[in-house]
Amino acid sequence: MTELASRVAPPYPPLSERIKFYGLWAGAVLLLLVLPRLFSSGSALTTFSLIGISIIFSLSYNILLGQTGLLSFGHAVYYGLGGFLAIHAINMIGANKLPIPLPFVPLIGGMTGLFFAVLLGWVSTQRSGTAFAMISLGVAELIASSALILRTFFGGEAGISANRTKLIRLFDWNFGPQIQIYYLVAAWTLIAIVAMYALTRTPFGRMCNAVRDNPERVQFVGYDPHVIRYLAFCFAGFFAGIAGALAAINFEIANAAYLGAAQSGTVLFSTYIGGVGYFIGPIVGAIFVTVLSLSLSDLTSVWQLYFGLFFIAVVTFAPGGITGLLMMHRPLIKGGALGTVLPYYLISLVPTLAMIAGLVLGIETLVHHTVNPGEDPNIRAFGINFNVSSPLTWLAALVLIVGGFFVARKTWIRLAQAWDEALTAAREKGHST
Amino acid sequence: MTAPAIEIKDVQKSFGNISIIRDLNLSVTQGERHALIGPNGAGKSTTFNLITGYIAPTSGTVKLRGEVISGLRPYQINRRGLSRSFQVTNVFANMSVWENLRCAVLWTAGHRYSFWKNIDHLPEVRDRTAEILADIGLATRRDVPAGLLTYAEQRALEIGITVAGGADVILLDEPTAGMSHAETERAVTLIRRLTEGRTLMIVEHDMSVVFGLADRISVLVYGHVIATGTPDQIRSDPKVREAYLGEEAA
Amino acid sequence: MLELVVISTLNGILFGMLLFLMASGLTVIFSMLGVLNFAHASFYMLGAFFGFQISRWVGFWPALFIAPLLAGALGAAVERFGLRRVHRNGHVAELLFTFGLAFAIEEVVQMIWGKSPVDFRIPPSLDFPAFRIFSTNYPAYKMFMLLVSIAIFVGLLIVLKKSRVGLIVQAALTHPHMVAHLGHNVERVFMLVFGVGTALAAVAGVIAGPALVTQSNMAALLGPILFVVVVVGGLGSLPGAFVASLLIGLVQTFAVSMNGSLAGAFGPLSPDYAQSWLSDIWGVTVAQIAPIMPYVLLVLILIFRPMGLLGTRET
Amino acid sequence: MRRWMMVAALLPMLGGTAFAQDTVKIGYIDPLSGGGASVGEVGLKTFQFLAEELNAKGGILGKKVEIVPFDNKTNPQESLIQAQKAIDAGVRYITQGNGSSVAGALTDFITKYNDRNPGKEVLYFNYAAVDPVLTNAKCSFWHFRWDANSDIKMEALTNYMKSVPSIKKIYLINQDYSFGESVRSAAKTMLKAKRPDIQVVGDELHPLLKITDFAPYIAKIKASDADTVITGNWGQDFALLLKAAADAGLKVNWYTYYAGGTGGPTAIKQANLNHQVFQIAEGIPNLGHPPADAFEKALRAKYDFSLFYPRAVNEMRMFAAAADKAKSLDPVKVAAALEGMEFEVYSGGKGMMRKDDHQFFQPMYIASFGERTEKEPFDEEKTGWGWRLAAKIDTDQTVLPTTCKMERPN
Repeated sequence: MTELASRVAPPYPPLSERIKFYGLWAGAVLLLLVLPRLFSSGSALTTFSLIGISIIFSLSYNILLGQTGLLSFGHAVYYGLGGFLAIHAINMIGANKLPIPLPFVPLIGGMTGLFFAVLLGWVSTQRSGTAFAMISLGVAELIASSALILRTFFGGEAGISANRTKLIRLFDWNFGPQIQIYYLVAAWTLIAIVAMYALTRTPFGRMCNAVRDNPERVQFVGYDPHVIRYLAFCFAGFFAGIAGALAAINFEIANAAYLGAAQSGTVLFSTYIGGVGYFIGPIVGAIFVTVLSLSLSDLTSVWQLYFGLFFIAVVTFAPGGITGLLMMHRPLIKGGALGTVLPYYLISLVPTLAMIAGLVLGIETLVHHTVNPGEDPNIRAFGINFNVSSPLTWLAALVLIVGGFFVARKTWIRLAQAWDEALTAAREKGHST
Repeated sequence: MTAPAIEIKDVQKSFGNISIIRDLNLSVTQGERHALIGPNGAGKSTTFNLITGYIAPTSGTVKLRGEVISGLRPYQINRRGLSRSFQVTNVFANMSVWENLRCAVLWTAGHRYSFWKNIDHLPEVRDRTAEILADIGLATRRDVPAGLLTYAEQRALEIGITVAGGADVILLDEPTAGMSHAETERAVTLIRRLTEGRTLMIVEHDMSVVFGLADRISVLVYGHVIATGTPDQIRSDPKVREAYLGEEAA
Repeated sequence: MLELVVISTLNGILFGMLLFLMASGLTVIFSMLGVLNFAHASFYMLGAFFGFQISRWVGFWPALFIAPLLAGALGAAVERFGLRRVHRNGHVAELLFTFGLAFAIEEVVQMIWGKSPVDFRIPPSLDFPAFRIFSTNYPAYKMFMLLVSIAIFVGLLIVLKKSRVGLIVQAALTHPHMVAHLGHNVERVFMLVFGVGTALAAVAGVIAGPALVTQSNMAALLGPILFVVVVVGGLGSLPGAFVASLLIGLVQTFAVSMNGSLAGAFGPLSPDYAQSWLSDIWGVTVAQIAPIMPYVLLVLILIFRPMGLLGTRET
Repeated sequence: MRRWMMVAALLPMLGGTAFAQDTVKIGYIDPLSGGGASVGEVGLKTFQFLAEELNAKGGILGKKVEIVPFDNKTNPQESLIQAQKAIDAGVRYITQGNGSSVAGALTDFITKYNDRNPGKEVLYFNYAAVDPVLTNAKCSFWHFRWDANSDIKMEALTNYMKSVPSIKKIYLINQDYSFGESVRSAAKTMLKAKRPDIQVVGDELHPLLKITDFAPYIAKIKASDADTVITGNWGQDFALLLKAAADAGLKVNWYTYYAGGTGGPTAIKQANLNHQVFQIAEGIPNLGHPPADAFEKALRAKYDFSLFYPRAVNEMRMFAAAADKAKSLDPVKVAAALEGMEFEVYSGGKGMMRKDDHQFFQPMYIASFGERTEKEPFDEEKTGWGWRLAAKIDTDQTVLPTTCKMERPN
């Protein structure tokens, strides 16, 4: 290395940073190991497995959206095809007694995703922007419709099922119990996260960012943006295939819903809500959206409404997603200015929560009146009892919404001011990021 | 005798019925600094776009060191050793200055689309990027996102990206546009240093820059080169005086 | 044979015009604001339910005017207080905003009108067969639908070509960035456009509601077909959307009327292939794949002619 | 009340397992949001009504019956998650009906679950998924079906049709998925065997819930000169098909599976097809069977819908009877008691849960929908029109052989 580079180039991270970095990964491994000891019920394990699958799927989607700037409406195609091939593979391996244990089946899904991405990607990635989005939409509709027509392969709308325990055993595990599936998914999730993280730190990964920022200029530093988009598409397809195969292993069934628009929409949601600008964003989003979609429908019958309102709120107030919102605080923490903002947070929290509570109260009472008229007016929503026929409830809802809003708005303005001051103070100390 | 760095022969370009470039003939010899001047709308940027493959000529050929490059895609031309900057700043706005320059170094360093190498562990890329960074004087701004740089800094980065790949034919499109006098002087020094030993073709409106920097000048009027020569020849060329300098004098 | 051709053509045109009726608002919004408005179908549904409710109180004809006005006002409000804020966060944010909106609207409609279909009837004044061809009746209501479609097409064209606002919109359709720099009150124009677009969706809803099924899932069932119309027609082109609607209507209708399959053309496969994926492909009839034809068209158009049939700029 | 589950659903996340039970929990897994919600909600309320009926008589073996709703959004994967949640919440009996894809996934899941968790078995009561495969190739000891599968319905329907001489040309139009496919193939083979003189002049499959304009299909039916149409269509595909037929002035008789489904009667009335639409079902209002009439009245007094699921009544009452017979709520014992059990069904007459495949057989009724006489007291969906009995098919006329090779637990 030249003397100049050691002076000008970004320094290699010191040992302490590297320890922190590897410590983080080690911590993640440890967490994944102990998680099932803390939460051992069947549905907790299922939830964790689904979160892991969703993490891989969302990260693969972010290779397209966050890193290469490609908005896809059809990413589930590669997820689904990976799932179908995995199911067929399990059946075939089981029937022919091939010496392939279950943990390697996700690789088959990945290769399937890769294969179809290689096949369909070249024409899809010729253009970026809306044209790409619309092609992905068209292709997704075509494949999803074909899934219902080609019954032998896709099993019609009933799908294809398999028995994952019929494969040769590895370490004497038959992968029947959910806990074993959890460890399988956890291991693959770790592998996939490491692989996709490593990918962002390669020349190709950086050129993806360059294509996202400015495809025109990329051409004038020697790269063909189409090739970069295509490669990114293939990688995304590969990891989506792995996720699909894991889902197929988890459910022991693959059907047309894997390929559908809803699945493609969900991954777009998770990724964006988590934050496309950060590697960790989709992970946060996957955890959040999976838990939300699994539990919200138990809490209220109009979960779709809350879901919709929540997404509207996120895209309006937190364009960087949840991660973006958290990362905003980094300069403040580094500059030691967080303490000056915190009180304002607490102050605005009270009326904001009041407003949200009022909104929920209003919605739930309204729902009760329109959906279940004439039933017991004492209902329980979000674990709180109240009487919907009492005018007091209506009044309380109204007061909470209107009063909460006006007070909250005042506190938000104060909060924004405090925030700006704190940020300026932090910047002056030289912590801009 | 070596082939000219760039040779444009009988190039026509029309959009619909409007012909922008007519019978364009231009030759830039290797190692010279060649300025392309002309009134607004003469087709200077279009000429750059034709050379760099951004648009294809309706007819005629463009050669780079004797090889025909017209009809090739921009990245193919770039890989043959021709690089350009843009009139409007055109950097990777969300990436840091360091990342910007490194992206420009990768292809010629032979790393292409490689997805198996850690980008931080490529010593020759690191050295070359550091060199350019120091050259354009942005070492202290290394980690700032390009979109947050000042205008002059962005222009410097723009030139840095253009030369970072080591192309031996450099095209600069109005590199000093919108700069103050002092900034312009610094930019000219920078250009002079960075293009040492390479072929430079430059479009510029600032005549002091043109006449101070260029070995030869071509004058483009209505998509047609009306004169080519040394600064002195151009100064005294009556056609140029009439068509261009004459206008300014009047 | 002639009978089937004539009737299929007629049906194709009628279906195409219904598509255009639904897509006309979207083409204006999508082309001008660049917003992939996934809530467009939701406004179409709102139009149907508003129309249903209002026609119960004051009759169908007043509803045909009041419902779109309401939906349009709602749309304008969404643009003013929601989308405008989101706009600076980029297109993906806008798209997700409309996604969220679609979710919320569907649930609100369910809360108010329930989950079952409502009994939204064709007005008695139009409930008779208009004419008869080859023993097939064509109801007057369908003719009315056709007329409204054409009226909207012609009306929009005139407004776009003749009025001042229309000229701004027209310019914005082809050069969206330029108009923003010209100092027109682009924000107000955008709000207006969004309002008009959603109002058009509501018109389609009021008219299609009685002819189809007015139910809280009607938005979701409509699917992304409207985007196909807009993109195939070409961004910024109203005539393009018109032609694309007709094309899709005709292609789909004629495909339905055909029974051909590979098996029909080349004879059945040998029994070795029975129950294999090959026999699936072999046995599929043209009629079966008719509804996915629009998507084939979409992909082909985007690959070979990215600006769409009559478009002026690339998507 | 589905809000019962609100907090309970989060508990399993914290590691809770089944606790001592003073209630019998029946997990109801069906769509409660999204496109299928209108159907799922009617089913839920029907089951809750039936639970109240049982509780009023002291519950099952003295324990209170509780219906615990789980929203599966008509998605098979989601159903499996919800089933897992239900099991964690102490549910040992699951009931589901909407969507054969969901049913297929659930049977598979429960069979494997019971196999892998001996002693914690779960039973699956299917009240409406009619894919024949569930009691044939994919049959399971843990699955019981109270609805007649689509082949049985076709057997009953064709047994009626063979006695109607005016039927000469039949057109088949069905949704392009496994149910539509089985309706179509069963119709073709059974008609050929029973009435070889009937011509099948058209055989159409169209995509599921994707068609907004049925006019081209109607044009084809018209061109084929058919006098009768058989369709398994439901929901929007049924309503739009009839409306398009009425618009074009198509005059045929319609033999259907789901004309009585949500929105169906409204569509028939709008299309003004007075007694031209027939439905095959295990029971309808207006049969004149007094206990059924009383039940119907009570249900309508409470909710704004009529009984669409007489099979759900059979299911719940029979479950109680089987538990009584087994003197236990252990699913394995209840399953054994249900096998081969005979039962007086809701609409009157004997029904039987066949041991070989766990398919319930019962009398079937063919009825047409239209204007009422005084003998038909009940109307549907406030249309003023109601069902009128056309024919009763006795249980023995509905029995079909099965290919099921039942694997019983040791």
